[in-house]
Amino acid sequence: MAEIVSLADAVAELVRDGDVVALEGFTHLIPVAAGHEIIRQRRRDLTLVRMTPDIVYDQLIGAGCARKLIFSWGGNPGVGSLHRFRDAVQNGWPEPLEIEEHSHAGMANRYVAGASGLPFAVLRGYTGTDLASVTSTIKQITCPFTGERLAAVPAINADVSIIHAQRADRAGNVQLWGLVGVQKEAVLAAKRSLVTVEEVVDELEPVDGGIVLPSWAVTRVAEVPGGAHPSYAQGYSERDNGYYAEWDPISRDRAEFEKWLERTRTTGVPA
Amino acid sequence: MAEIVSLADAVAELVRDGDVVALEGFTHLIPVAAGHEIIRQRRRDLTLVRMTPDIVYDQLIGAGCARKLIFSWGGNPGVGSLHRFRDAVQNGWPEPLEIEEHSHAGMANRYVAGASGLPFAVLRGYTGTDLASVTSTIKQITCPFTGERLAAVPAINADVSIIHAQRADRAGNVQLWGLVGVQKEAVLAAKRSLVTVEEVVDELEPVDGGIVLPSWAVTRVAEVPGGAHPSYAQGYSERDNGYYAEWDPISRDRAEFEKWLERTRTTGVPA
Amino acid sequence: MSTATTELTYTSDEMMSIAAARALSAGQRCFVGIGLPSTAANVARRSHAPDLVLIYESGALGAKPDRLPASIGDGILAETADAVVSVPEVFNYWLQPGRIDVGFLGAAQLDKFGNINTTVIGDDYANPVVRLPGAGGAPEIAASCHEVYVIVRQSKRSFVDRVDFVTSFGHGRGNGDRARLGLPGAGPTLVITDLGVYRPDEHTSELTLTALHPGVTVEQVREATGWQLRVADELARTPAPTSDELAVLRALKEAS
Amino acid sequence: MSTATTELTYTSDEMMSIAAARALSAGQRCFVGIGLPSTAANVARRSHAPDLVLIYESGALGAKPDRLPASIGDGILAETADAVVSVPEVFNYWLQPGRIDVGFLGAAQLDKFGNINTTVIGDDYANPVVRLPGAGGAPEIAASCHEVYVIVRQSKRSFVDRVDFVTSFGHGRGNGDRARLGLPGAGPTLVITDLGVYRPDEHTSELTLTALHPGVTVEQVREATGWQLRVADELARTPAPTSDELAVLRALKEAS
Repeated sequence: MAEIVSLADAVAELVRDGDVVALEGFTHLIPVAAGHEIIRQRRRDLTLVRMTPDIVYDQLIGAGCARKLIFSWGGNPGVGSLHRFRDAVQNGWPEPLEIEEHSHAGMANRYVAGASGLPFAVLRGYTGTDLASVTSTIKQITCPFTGERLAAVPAINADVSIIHAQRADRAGNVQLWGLVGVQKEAVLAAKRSLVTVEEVVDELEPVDGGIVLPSWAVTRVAEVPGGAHPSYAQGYSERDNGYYAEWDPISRDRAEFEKWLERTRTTGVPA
Repeated sequence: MAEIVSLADAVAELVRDGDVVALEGFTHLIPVAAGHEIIRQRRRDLTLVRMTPDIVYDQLIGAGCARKLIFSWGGNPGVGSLHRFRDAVQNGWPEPLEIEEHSHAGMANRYVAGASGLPFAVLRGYTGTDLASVTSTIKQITCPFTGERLAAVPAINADVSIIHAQRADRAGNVQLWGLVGVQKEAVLAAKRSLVTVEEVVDELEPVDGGIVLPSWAVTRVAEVPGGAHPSYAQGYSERDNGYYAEWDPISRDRAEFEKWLERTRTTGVPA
Repeated sequence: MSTATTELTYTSDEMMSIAAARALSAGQRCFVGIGLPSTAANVARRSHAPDLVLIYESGALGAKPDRLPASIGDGILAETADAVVSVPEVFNYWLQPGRIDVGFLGAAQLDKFGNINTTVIGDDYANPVVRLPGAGGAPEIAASCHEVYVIVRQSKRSFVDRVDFVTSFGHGRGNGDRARLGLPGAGPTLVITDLGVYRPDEHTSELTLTALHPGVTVEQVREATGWQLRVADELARTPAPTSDELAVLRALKEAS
Repeated sequence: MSTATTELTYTSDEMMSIAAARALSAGQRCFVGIGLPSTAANVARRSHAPDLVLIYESGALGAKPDRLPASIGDGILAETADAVVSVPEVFNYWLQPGRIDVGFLGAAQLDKFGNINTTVIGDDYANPVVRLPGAGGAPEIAASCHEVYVIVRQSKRSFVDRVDFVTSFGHGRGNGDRARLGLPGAGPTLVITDLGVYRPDEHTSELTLTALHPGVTVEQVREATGWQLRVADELARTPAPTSDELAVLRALKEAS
């Protein structure tokens, strides 16, 4: 059963140096506050997994938390590039970043395999692309019935997956709705999981299109209102498009970034 | 886009002698009226697919519509055996019935593969059982990353899948809720599909736990209130437990069954 | 058959259901088939294990029915569940990865190593003496749950030396067969019948009588067993149903 | 850059978006990326193709936004969709089996055979000159949709002889490469830039200029193309945006 704790306690307990960590949320419900807490707790050598690494991964990479990134699309949505990510890949700053690069279809299926307790997933993917030549976790497999060749990708089973959801009840059952992305799969695939929520309520009233993750499938829940900011939480808060735009000049400049990092580390309040 | 037609026209158009036909609905929302229409139109040599063949498949088998059954559990839920099914398997009456037998996990994954445009699915299944020795559509496959051996099953892509749902709108978008079983997968896996619905409405109001199949993923919709009887349609009608009990003596006796069959064929109204 | 105690009258089926209910512990996640397993699990949930998590293969996670569901697709399962998922999801995301503590299964035939047959009676699959319903979810429930409890009415026909067809793998021919096949769960660790309780021997995995229900003798049990039955050195006696237990069971049945 | 016609002033980006919108037909199912593809698809839906089905990789099937979504995960997509599904489902059940007519993609580099690069600029993947965002959904969109339309701002840097990295397969090196690889869709059948319109040659699959936007010359196009460009015998002229088209486009942008 998921225990309800503070965000700081949850990160301290669940995220360890060297872990494989997945923060998921497909543009909606991104667990940004949890990412900032990882930065504040100065985790190191993480393998960060995320289909769409965006600002919070740019921040984690710039802060030196990561040694590797597993992903399928890394950008500042609607704005442009992730400059801390670029600086790490192109210049090794603040340290070299190993990358393992897939397509969305491949990443989604890696989580599905992980959630399903299977070692790999099969898809029609990567055909003719150069991805298979640079990514060792893309292989081929032959259908035992038709002889057809398809792509195979290994399961992702993170040490800890972190997502943000709208609500949990006091027993730790988690409810989310709107675009739910790959969050259920990310949580079910992981050894441990943390869900930050907008609020803890007495009862989870049903919501159109809502899904529920039973308490027994989640390790820890932390109440973090606004924990997805600057992304949005449908029914609670809008996307802060200004933040995405303002991130660009900060990210472009190491000195500006370091000021941001210092602020984030010391104030305890995400800039 | 799904055209809205009568049940008789839909069956006449979509279901052909010799077809692979899947009627799905996991105890809930069983498309029984459509099955009776297939009996009335005297289709022959069908390969019938269904995870849980129950009364309506007993009837189709007894009526001589089927030459093969692909399934994972065949019984009269809460009552006992399917005697027409037994009679066909044990005595070849009214004609021999070939069977291809899986587990629920295997069948569900065969539909998933079919819906996904993949030739096969991988699962942890059948290990140590005798099913693999009697069913040629169970094979083994080796994980290209770990070397582990797993089960593989081929996709099911029926010529036509038939399901029953609560509602459709006039554009042919289909909405169902409650226990939704494997219906979405069955429809998406099939070359053609028919959805019978309790009612056609102007607008599909959202429903807790509801799913929508877009009109462009469905071939035909027919309005058939009570089309799931004696199973139930959540929000519309209850399960008719008496019918299940009363089926037992009819099914046990060829003469009783033939009376039922004659009634069904002539009246046009399912007994 | 009914058995009289000092105060209470109950059937051997009631004793069986209540014994099975007692085997379930608070907080367990239990994958439940319809019929005897569902009855037992719901009695447990409404007596000593209120937070028992019932999972039905129709896609209901954490169902809390206040009557016995008439079928695996009974609407009360969806209406009372913590979450409702598709059938592929229940097998792939919830059962297969080993998230379920106890799989509760019935059987048409059960053999001395806990293998289950629900497919055919007779040696020839193509020409069976009796065609049974088939596998359903059982093969993967038996493989993936941490433990399997089997509940079955006992007779020489159902309790056999070797099943005619292995629908669901128990302990094979014993002695580490499960581990050799790489099966993740422990397999059948408990069998409950209308006569008594059985557990696999820790060395050979052969089912061994460990408890007799009230009024039942070892003699009677042997007569209803199709192999040379082993009896535990310390043979227990199942406590008779309490009036509370019977009240819960009968209220559930009446509501249905 | 802006271009004057007799009455209307519009930018080359507006011309590009409107030309792309015109390419979409009523009733088509269109898999849409954010940015230029989303703009074009929404203009089409709000003008000549009101029943265009927009599918976003975030899981919105049949989204009907009344403003341009700010990101692929914009709430307006879920709120206006016919159905919202998970990300694995959108790729596995909807894209992969070939249910989508048109995949609308952008590109950082596009080569003369319609191959797309959104991964790295430079020859050394491990030490790129510029690290780009990566693949996203594009490789499988390019593989599985019946057709692919590419929309890209044209320059010698973006319109190259051979992409540095094949993120999404177009026509390979031409001449049946797609069929040889067993790719189900037809690949890029249309490329729309701020200068003109291109289609693959039916024999060689090499992109060929088939239409010029108003005021653009072949000379200008050649200067913005990194290979020896072929020009169709019958070179068309794109009609200028109508005031209605511009009104729809600008209303969408303003609402965002």
